[in-house]
Amino acid sequence: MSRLSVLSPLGTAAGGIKPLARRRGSLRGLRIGILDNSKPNAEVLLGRVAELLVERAGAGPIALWRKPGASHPATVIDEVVASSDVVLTGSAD
Amino acid sequence: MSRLSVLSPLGTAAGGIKPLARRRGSLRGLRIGILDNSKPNAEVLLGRVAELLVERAGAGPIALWRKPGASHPATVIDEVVASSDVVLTGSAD
Amino acid sequence: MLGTDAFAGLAEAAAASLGMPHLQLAAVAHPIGGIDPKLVRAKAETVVDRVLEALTRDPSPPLAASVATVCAVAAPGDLDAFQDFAVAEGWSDGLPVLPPTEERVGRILGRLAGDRTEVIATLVPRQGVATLEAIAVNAALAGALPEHLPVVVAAIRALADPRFNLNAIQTTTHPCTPLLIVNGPIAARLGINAGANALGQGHRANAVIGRAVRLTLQNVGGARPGREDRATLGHPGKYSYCVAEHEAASPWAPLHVERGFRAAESCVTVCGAEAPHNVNDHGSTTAEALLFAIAGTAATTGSNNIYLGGEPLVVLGPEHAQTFATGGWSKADVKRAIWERARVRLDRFSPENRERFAVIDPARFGDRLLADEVALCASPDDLMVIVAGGPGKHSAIIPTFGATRSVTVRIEE
Amino acid sequence: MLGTDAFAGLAEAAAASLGMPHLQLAAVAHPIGGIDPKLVRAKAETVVDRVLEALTRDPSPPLAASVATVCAVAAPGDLDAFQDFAVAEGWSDGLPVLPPTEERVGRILGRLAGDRTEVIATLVPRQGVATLEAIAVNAALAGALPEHLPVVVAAIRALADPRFNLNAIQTTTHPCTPLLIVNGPIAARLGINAGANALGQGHRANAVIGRAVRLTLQNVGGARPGREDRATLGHPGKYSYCVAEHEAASPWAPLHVERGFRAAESCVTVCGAEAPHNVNDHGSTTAEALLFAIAGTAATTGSNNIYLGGEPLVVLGPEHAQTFATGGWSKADVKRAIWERARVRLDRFSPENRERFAVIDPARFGDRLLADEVALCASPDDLMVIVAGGPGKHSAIIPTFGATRSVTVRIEE
Repeated sequence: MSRLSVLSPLGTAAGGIKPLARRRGSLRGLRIGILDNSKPNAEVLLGRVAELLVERAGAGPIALWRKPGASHPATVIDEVVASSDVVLTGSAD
Repeated sequence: MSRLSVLSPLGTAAGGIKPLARRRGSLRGLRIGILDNSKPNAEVLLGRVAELLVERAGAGPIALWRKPGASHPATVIDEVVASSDVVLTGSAD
Repeated sequence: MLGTDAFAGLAEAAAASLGMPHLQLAAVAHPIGGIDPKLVRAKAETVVDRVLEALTRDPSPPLAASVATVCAVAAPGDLDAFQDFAVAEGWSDGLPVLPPTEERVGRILGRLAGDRTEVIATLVPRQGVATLEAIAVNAALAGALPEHLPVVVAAIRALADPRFNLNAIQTTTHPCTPLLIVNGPIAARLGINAGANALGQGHRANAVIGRAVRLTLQNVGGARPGREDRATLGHPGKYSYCVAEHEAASPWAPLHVERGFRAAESCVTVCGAEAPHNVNDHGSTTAEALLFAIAGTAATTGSNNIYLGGEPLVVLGPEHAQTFATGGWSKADVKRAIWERARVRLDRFSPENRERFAVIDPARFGDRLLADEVALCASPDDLMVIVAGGPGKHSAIIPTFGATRSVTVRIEE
Repeated sequence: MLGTDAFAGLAEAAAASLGMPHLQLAAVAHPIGGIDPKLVRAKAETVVDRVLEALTRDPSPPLAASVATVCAVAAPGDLDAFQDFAVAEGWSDGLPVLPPTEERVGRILGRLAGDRTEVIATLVPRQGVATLEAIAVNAALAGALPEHLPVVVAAIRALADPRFNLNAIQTTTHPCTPLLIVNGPIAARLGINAGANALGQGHRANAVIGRAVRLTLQNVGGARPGREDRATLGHPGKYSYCVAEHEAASPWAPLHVERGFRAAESCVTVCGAEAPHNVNDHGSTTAEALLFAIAGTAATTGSNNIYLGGEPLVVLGPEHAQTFATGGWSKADVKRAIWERARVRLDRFSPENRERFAVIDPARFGDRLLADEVALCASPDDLMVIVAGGPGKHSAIIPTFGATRSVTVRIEE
């Protein structure tokens, strides 16, 4: 079959790889931040997971922030980062 | 430029030409039927035209039928035809 | 025949399709409706002489009607030039079409090639003869594959059923077009999307089947946009509008089984449909609660259903459907509850519209108090309910043209 | 990062686009919303070990991200085989595409060919780099002509404005897509339909411009239906959604002039829009009367606007617009009157939704009586009003995604 040379419509994707924070071996005594994306029940899931991390791994205390709406970027990221050792957040529904 | 033979997507249209009723030279004394398509103000326009035909050409009497709704076929065609010499009707808005 | 200048083309096409291209039209300046009756009476003065002449003088006999057949036409071989040609001929919807060569049309017809002259339907307003071959030519333009043809043919058969009222759908100012709902095993076999983005783009079967039907209606049926197709605004489903019911995600019997077909039969249902109106409900967790958003989206004063009845369609997303099922509701329960809740108080209609529909439909609009409510259609059984879509908390209300009934036919393979 | 299995692909794409493909996702079974909170708490148990591991063990370093460039690819030369190829590669929307050969793309770029690497925008969620060339490749696929490219490029520029909130529009479960509204002299010059069937098919400029934007969003932006594009149902405007304002038929200043551009400038406005909801009103003959049907179509409990605000769009058919103008109403009068009338009583929302939005938007939903009403958006100025369409007594309400603002930019030629 004849071949045709065409240009890909995908273009280029920007950006490289960013390093993640080094993990510590244990969560004991680490401050847990929750960033609620404001979807229904997101706080319930994230909150319960945080409670379980306190119960099972000795983490804590827990602090909660909420995005102004699921469809808006969070405006409190710097504050969350400064006040937490680990952060739980959610994506989509 | 190279030519390509393709098939027309239009297909065939059914039906031939039907004869229309012979016109008489004058409307004097002829029964005018109005078939209102039930669009807003259709009856106003058709009725006024019929009145003017009575005034100016001595036509009359006038009788009125109405379609059950603009989007439905008329069910009274036979009755209209039997009771009228000429018929005024409307199409669309 | 009287009309307005804006609609003269449609009136002439209608007369021609009835074999009377020589029937004379007396046209007044558009519009007749929506203006003071005094102005309408004045317009009568402008046209009475023309009416008098048309009624007293025989028109010239028309030329023999030019009859188009499925004939071969010479077109440009270059693909870009072919697009220009298809647009100029009025064959296209504006998007790229693929050349309907004899070879491609033959491939789409496949084992039906021997029956290519079989008449499937005669399509109004043009009285166009939709043979298998004429349908296949439009399918070829649309980008359809051989396996899509049976669905397209079944849809054309359904559209010609008198209950569908195709002439009105083809020529109305209302924004409607046939929505195809596919049920049965053929949907999965052809990859007709019933899941995420089911009413959107991204799946070839949905895209090309819906478009093949639309191009057949435009080309064979003669509903050319802005000419015989009088849509004031239209809607983008007129490019293509085809969905499969998500039978696996539905708690209930699918649409075709409701209508007496076996689950293992494949069927297509056509509805003269508006675009979807979204129902966003992320908050409600019970059947009772979910009714608020669905009923409050369906009960409007702008859709044709509330005025003319017909069969509004409710497309429940699988998660909303599950909320009803978890509450133990049958599909009939859902229909009745929506019908009881989706109502509009009479004082929400303009006085002119109340007066007009009190004459047209006295049972629903006549002799009633302003605080009385009108339901969105005549009975709960007139509501159609299907399940489609992917994850998420959205459903859709799809109003219909009103003066039309949906038609379900079996897909012959 | 926590999520549900149904949305895992989107979460992973979002992390990758932020340069963190190695960020770990802990997924529970879909859904989280719309179910009893007790069930949600139980789901937390299923995922806590995974969270613990993700937070205490360093992930493997990722491979270098594979970077796609506008590179040449070998594709089948046969037109039908090319369609199969485009579908398999995920380049298509399901309808026929035209091969984006170097020669066709070069022709579309025209005198911009020298600037082909110019970056017009970076498109989320993929962080795809929309160079002039990448946009032109998608325009070539869509069937666009060289003269359409400036409109497509301007629309892409507008979509990348932060006020538009493209990431949400690209990935939401809501059925929305950019509607392009073209103003100024370019509309007539390119034949962009503003008249009969303006939101439907039949005009190449509307069809291919809207589609070129959609394919750019899908291919460069990485919003693949059912993957990153999470629309539950979507709507058919996702094939193509482009209209010109009918400036000649409007009694008022056109949209771009309202926004500070000169009438002689050509502009495109993008809105994150639902499909049109029809407003049928054949009966009303005064501005006051016409409000009933328009307000009663706009005020629903299912659209995002009533919950989240934003800018609902009213598309007035020319005859309805004339009814307002005959009554002496300005466009601002129309906006205020619709805003005052298009309201929903609080008792029409489910208790869960009332409770939810009393927290999210206390000013509109909190601490109020059940008989109080909520307006369809925050202020009359947020309503958008344009005139489009042909003869007929129809208008349309087009709700938007809510958490988005329309953006108007000048078309550079």
